[in-house]
Amino acid sequence: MNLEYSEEYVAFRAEVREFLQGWPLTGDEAQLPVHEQEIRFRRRGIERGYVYRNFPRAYGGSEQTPDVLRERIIREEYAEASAPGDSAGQGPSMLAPTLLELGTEAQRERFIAPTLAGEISWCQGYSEPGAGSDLASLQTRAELQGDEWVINGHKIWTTTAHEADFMFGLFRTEPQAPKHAGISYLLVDMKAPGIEIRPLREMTGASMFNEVFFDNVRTPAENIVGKRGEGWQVSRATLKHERNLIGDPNFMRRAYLSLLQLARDTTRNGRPAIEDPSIRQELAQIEGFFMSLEYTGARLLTATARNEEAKVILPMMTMKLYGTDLRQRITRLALDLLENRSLIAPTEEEGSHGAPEGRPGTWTADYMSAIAISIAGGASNIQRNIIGERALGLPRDLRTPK
Amino acid sequence: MNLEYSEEYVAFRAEVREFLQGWPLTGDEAQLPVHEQEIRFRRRGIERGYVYRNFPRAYGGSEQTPDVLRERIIREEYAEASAPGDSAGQGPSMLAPTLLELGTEAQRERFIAPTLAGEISWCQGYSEPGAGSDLASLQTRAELQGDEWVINGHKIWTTTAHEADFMFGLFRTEPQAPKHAGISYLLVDMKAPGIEIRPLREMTGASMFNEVFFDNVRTPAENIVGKRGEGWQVSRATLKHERNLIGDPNFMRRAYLSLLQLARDTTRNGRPAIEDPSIRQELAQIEGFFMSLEYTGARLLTATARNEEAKVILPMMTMKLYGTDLRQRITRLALDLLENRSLIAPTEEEGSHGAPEGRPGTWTADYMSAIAISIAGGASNIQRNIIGERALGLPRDLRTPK
Amino acid sequence: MDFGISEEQELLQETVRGFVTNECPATHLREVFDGESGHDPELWAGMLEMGLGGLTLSEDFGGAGLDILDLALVSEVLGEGAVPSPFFGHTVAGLALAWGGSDEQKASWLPRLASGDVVATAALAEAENRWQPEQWSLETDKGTLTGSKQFVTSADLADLLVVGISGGDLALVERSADGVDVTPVEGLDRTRRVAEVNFDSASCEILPGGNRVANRVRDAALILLAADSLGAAWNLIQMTIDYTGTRQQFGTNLTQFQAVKHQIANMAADIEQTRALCWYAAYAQDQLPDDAPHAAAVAKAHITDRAMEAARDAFELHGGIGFTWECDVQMWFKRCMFNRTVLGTPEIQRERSAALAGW
Amino acid sequence: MDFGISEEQELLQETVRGFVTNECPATHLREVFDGESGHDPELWAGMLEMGLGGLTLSEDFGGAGLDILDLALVSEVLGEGAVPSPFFGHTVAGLALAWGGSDEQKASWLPRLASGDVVATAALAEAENRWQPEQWSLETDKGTLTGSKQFVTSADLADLLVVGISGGDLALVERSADGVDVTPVEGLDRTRRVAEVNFDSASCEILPGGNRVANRVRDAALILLAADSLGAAWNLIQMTIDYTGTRQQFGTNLTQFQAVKHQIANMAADIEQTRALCWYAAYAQDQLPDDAPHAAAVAKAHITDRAMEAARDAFELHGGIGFTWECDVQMWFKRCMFNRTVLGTPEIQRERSAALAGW
Repeated sequence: MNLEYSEEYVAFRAEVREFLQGWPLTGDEAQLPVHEQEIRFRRRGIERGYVYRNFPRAYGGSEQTPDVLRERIIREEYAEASAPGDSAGQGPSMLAPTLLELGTEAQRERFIAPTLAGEISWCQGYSEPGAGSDLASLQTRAELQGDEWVINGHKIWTTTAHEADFMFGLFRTEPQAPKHAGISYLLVDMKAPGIEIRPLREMTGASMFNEVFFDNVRTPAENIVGKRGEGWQVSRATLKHERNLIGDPNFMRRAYLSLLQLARDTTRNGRPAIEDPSIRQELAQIEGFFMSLEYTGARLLTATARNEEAKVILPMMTMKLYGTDLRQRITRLALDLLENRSLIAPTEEEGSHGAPEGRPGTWTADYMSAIAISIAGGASNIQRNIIGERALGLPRDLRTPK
Repeated sequence: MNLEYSEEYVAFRAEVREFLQGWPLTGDEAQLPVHEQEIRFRRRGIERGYVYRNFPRAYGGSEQTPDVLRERIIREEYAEASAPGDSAGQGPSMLAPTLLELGTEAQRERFIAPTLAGEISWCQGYSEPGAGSDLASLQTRAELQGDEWVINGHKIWTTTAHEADFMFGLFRTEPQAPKHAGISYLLVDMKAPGIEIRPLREMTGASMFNEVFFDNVRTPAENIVGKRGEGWQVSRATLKHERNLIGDPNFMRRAYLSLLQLARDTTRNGRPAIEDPSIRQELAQIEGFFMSLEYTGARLLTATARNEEAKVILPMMTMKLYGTDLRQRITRLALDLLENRSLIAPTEEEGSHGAPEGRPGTWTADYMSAIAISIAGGASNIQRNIIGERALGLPRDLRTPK
Repeated sequence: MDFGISEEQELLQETVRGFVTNECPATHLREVFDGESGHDPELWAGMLEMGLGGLTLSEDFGGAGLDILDLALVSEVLGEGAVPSPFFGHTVAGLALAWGGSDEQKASWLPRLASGDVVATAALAEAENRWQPEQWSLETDKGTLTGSKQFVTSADLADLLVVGISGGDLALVERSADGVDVTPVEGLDRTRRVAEVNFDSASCEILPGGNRVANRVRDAALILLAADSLGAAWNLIQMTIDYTGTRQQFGTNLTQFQAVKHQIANMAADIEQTRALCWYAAYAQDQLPDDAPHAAAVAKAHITDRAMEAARDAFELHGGIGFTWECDVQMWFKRCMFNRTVLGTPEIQRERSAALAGW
Repeated sequence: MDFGISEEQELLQETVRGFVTNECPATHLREVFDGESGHDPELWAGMLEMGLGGLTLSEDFGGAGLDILDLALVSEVLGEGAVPSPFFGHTVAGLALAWGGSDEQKASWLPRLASGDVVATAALAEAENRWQPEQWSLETDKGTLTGSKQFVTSADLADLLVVGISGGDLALVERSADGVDVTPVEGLDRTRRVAEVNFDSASCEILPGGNRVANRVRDAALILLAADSLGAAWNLIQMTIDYTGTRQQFGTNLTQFQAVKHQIANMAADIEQTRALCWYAAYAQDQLPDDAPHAAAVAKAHITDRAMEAARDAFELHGGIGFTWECDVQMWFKRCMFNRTVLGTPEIQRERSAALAGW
């Protein structure tokens, strides 16, 4: 164990920091649309080897030797500079690795590089109204007619559907096949005729999600990833990435620090709430959970760097369950600190991603989102099953005979 | 709703109190063995109509019109005077009502009156090492040989086995019959040859329970309650009483008041712990649970008095789960208040029924017992199933096909 | 001694429940919830017709002459339906007038409150969570009032405001008086809209018995909130049973999963056990004045807190759909949030109850 | 930067684990647990042979020259086995001497501690839960010490005591000195026996650096307890998996019940997530002095608290048998209780960590 950065890394950090002086763009470039500026700066980062380090150069990545420390430094410095680096969007973080692993050469060439750069944006089409945690019961059908899939049905919980160029998703292509076996993983142009997008309003008042309706929507036959009927297996590669995203420790750190600030800024009996013995106890308890999560994150990074992921299956799998619980603890205490101010409806902005930190409305919305998170990406009960069965070797649930 | 006692009841209380001046016994009677004194005074209480009010006079009860208020007054005054009234022993509280409901006339005549008086004492033989919550899997066998049952096997968790004259219990009499159907409810003389009693030591260090081994133990054929193979149904009448016992609100009240006293007597930063904001919050939260339980107890009493038990099935069924949880909250906070003093091993006395209140060792033992209680009389998980299925109408668990 | 509600009280609940079921089913509630005003005049008129405008007011003034316990039972049913209406503020204001008003004030206002010709509300909170009488700070000067109150329910509908002022006193202000300004606030609970009310030398009348009864009024309001949460939580449990009983996952009903069933059993145990506490605390307001403030604080803290936990579980058990605006869960969830915080969070009430218990 | 333990450290754990599995299986532990002395000289001799007598002591003195992190890793494995031994007190006393002793004191004692020729222990607690250096009150007078210490582990086996005294100083007292009286106390955790030690003008030596290092010694002791609980909890989880995996109820394995499986998954999630905190806090003692006291307080509070919850669940999931003296669960359950309270409960540690964080 060594938590110091060696000289090599200190130098690397300085180098990254200097590069990041280039953001925001200046001169003529500053006049370009923001999205265009982001693409340009991201491309420069790729050239320098800072961005998309795990992707081959052939597909628009920078193909660097894995180095968890460098990656951490890059992440920290980019965050500090608010500069566009590795995108957390669903295309770069979920689709691109899936194509790299399971796509055809043509798919890789066509999609990966522009997806990484930000020229093609993606949304995800897994969930349906009747199939949340249980993806095997998907109903949206895709029928092969000539050289096209014809899609009919209804997806839900699709974020950024109205901005996305394409959707990657699961569709039932073999209606006769049982459960998982009848599903394929398809790519669909969101501009295709027959697609209707309806924003889904959340209880926070914001609309981060959409419903997407398909009425005879067509996508070329070659837009299938993996084999027909094997979409389930393809999606599991992707889902793995999503589960990791939800446990993002940076997010938790911001929430935790924001809670401490709130406890400093709020009064109890005429003194800062953080000095109240009862609040201190609750905060300190939360700190125990938070530090556990934070250092477990560091532990997982190191295990990855050492190629020892097999040793950390249990902490990796339990991180989401633990993080979900912590986020609920944090937001609940925040509401108690806010008292009356928690009763004001959040604005749309406060209920959306990237909401301004520390505002009462942001906390109130986050309190509700924190409960929703225990549902998203596999409900907590499903997580407990997975932990029990895969990490601890417990038997599967009893099932009704089929 | 009316929480005042009317004049009639005020007068009744005075009458009971006056009668209780007669305890402890005086003069020659005071020289008798304590057990004999108790029997005498209990008999006087029966004559007055204070004791065993629900049992017919023919079987040694006082056969009074049900009156929840009088019963409450009697309970309170007897408790205040520490006088022997209705016994909480397993004979009077569990076996006697069962015989009254399901016994033969001969069984009633032989057993009920002396059991109520305290002349015959009983222990319970349900649990076995392989069958805790799942009584259907009992293994101890009773075989009818001529006019006697011959018993072989092993019971566990038998309280007061070494003091009891008889055991009532469940035995497998039809080994071929499936599960519940093969069990009968038998009465067994604890002095019979072949019975061996071994105290079972608990983690508190005390021995409140025993194991009872049966080696060709014989009991007359007529000592069966209910029909052959219907012991399961007979036992359910009895078990109902036990579940009620465990949720005893008087017990909880003593524990709660004892916790408050502890918080007054313990120091935090040089002042009584009860003045510490963090401890106050925890205590006040416990008070909310405690008052809920206490008034639910009053609600159930009134419902019984009004013959409206059907209206209170849910609160009745949830009381144990709630009480178990509360008892764990109380003992856990007590340990935190005790700090170092919680690390001393309880004495045998402190780990037993009727342990001196408020002693550190009593709290430590009670902390452990409180967890054990979530197991006794149907584990909490079983309770949740029962509440879900019987009170809320939820479906039964999925089961493996038989 | 009898710890239970009477047949009349059961009938009262059934009557109100029948009204709520018919006149304010979730589909209708939804319209009001999503609507601009948050108010349904017809619904309110129906409630007034049932006598809910003056349930506890003396029959001399056209009220029903009932007890706080009856009020709590009604409040519970209104919580079951998350019924939007001026009921809460109107009731609290009526109690303040009835307990603290002069004979003239009572004669002048109470009949109109009972009939609903006048809608009243109570303005208790001030900035920085100052809900309690000893924290009120608005000053009067020659019969006029200046200052600001927050989280006043249905203020935009009210003709009359009972305002908590310094010294724990209570003042009557007519909404139409000069210098009264009502600014609606976008509150979380859309079934009970709130506003900030500013008084700028608005003419007012002091309730002569105001500071004698302000704590009692506050305690009655605590009971109303606790009872409302009890009803709301119970409805959330019922919604969850209904939803999980039909929702299929992995080929079976959700309720057949032990984890789901146990979570529901825990919710039911938790909430059903608080009902008796709610009854006791309400009864204490009527009959046991020494115990009333303490019981009100405990009931408010405990019941609104447990209800919020039940609401959380109901939300979780509804899966993703529970997070949508369209799902009805949110209407009760937010109502529970409101009840839990208004007049002081559980933490505040617990500190109060500890002090009242002499700890 | 590398957040993980090294191969050498894994090997160290495996070595100790192998020893514990062979030399102190539950059957053997049971004998010591039920025995009069709570001590097994052979077991202790084996531990000394592995170098556990002076793991962190300098190689100059015959120690292994390892870090607190290594110590924590060993302590975790000893917790897994609930190994009874003077390890805890001996280690803490060794650190106190190594960090605060004079050259002479070190030269005189450390080699004998490392070899185990001398068994040492640390006497920190006083009446009224006074564990912390600033709370110590024993006074010295002309090289003699008077007063009383509580909950001294393995005091009856010790030859040498490091005693916390007023001013946050540390004194060395030989057990054989006149005026030293050891009274065994019937402690709950029978794997680590405790005693009250009274000093009546017992001759003592002050550690010259004592008050400079007392806090650091206390922090290292906190780490040892946290790590021990981590190991104990993990063993309880394993015992529970084993038990529920074989125990039949209603015709199936207990683990096939979702409620049971989920409870075990929660235990595992809770405990496994604390491992990294334990590592970090131990590492901080070695390398990050500014953060060390805070990290030690958080780790002690959090890990021993979570371990106690896991112990509670393990007990519950073992059913009635878990309540018996014969069931092995109690040996770890009580060890977790000990770790959670000794040197200050989670509540106390949280108040400390809050203060150290500048809250």
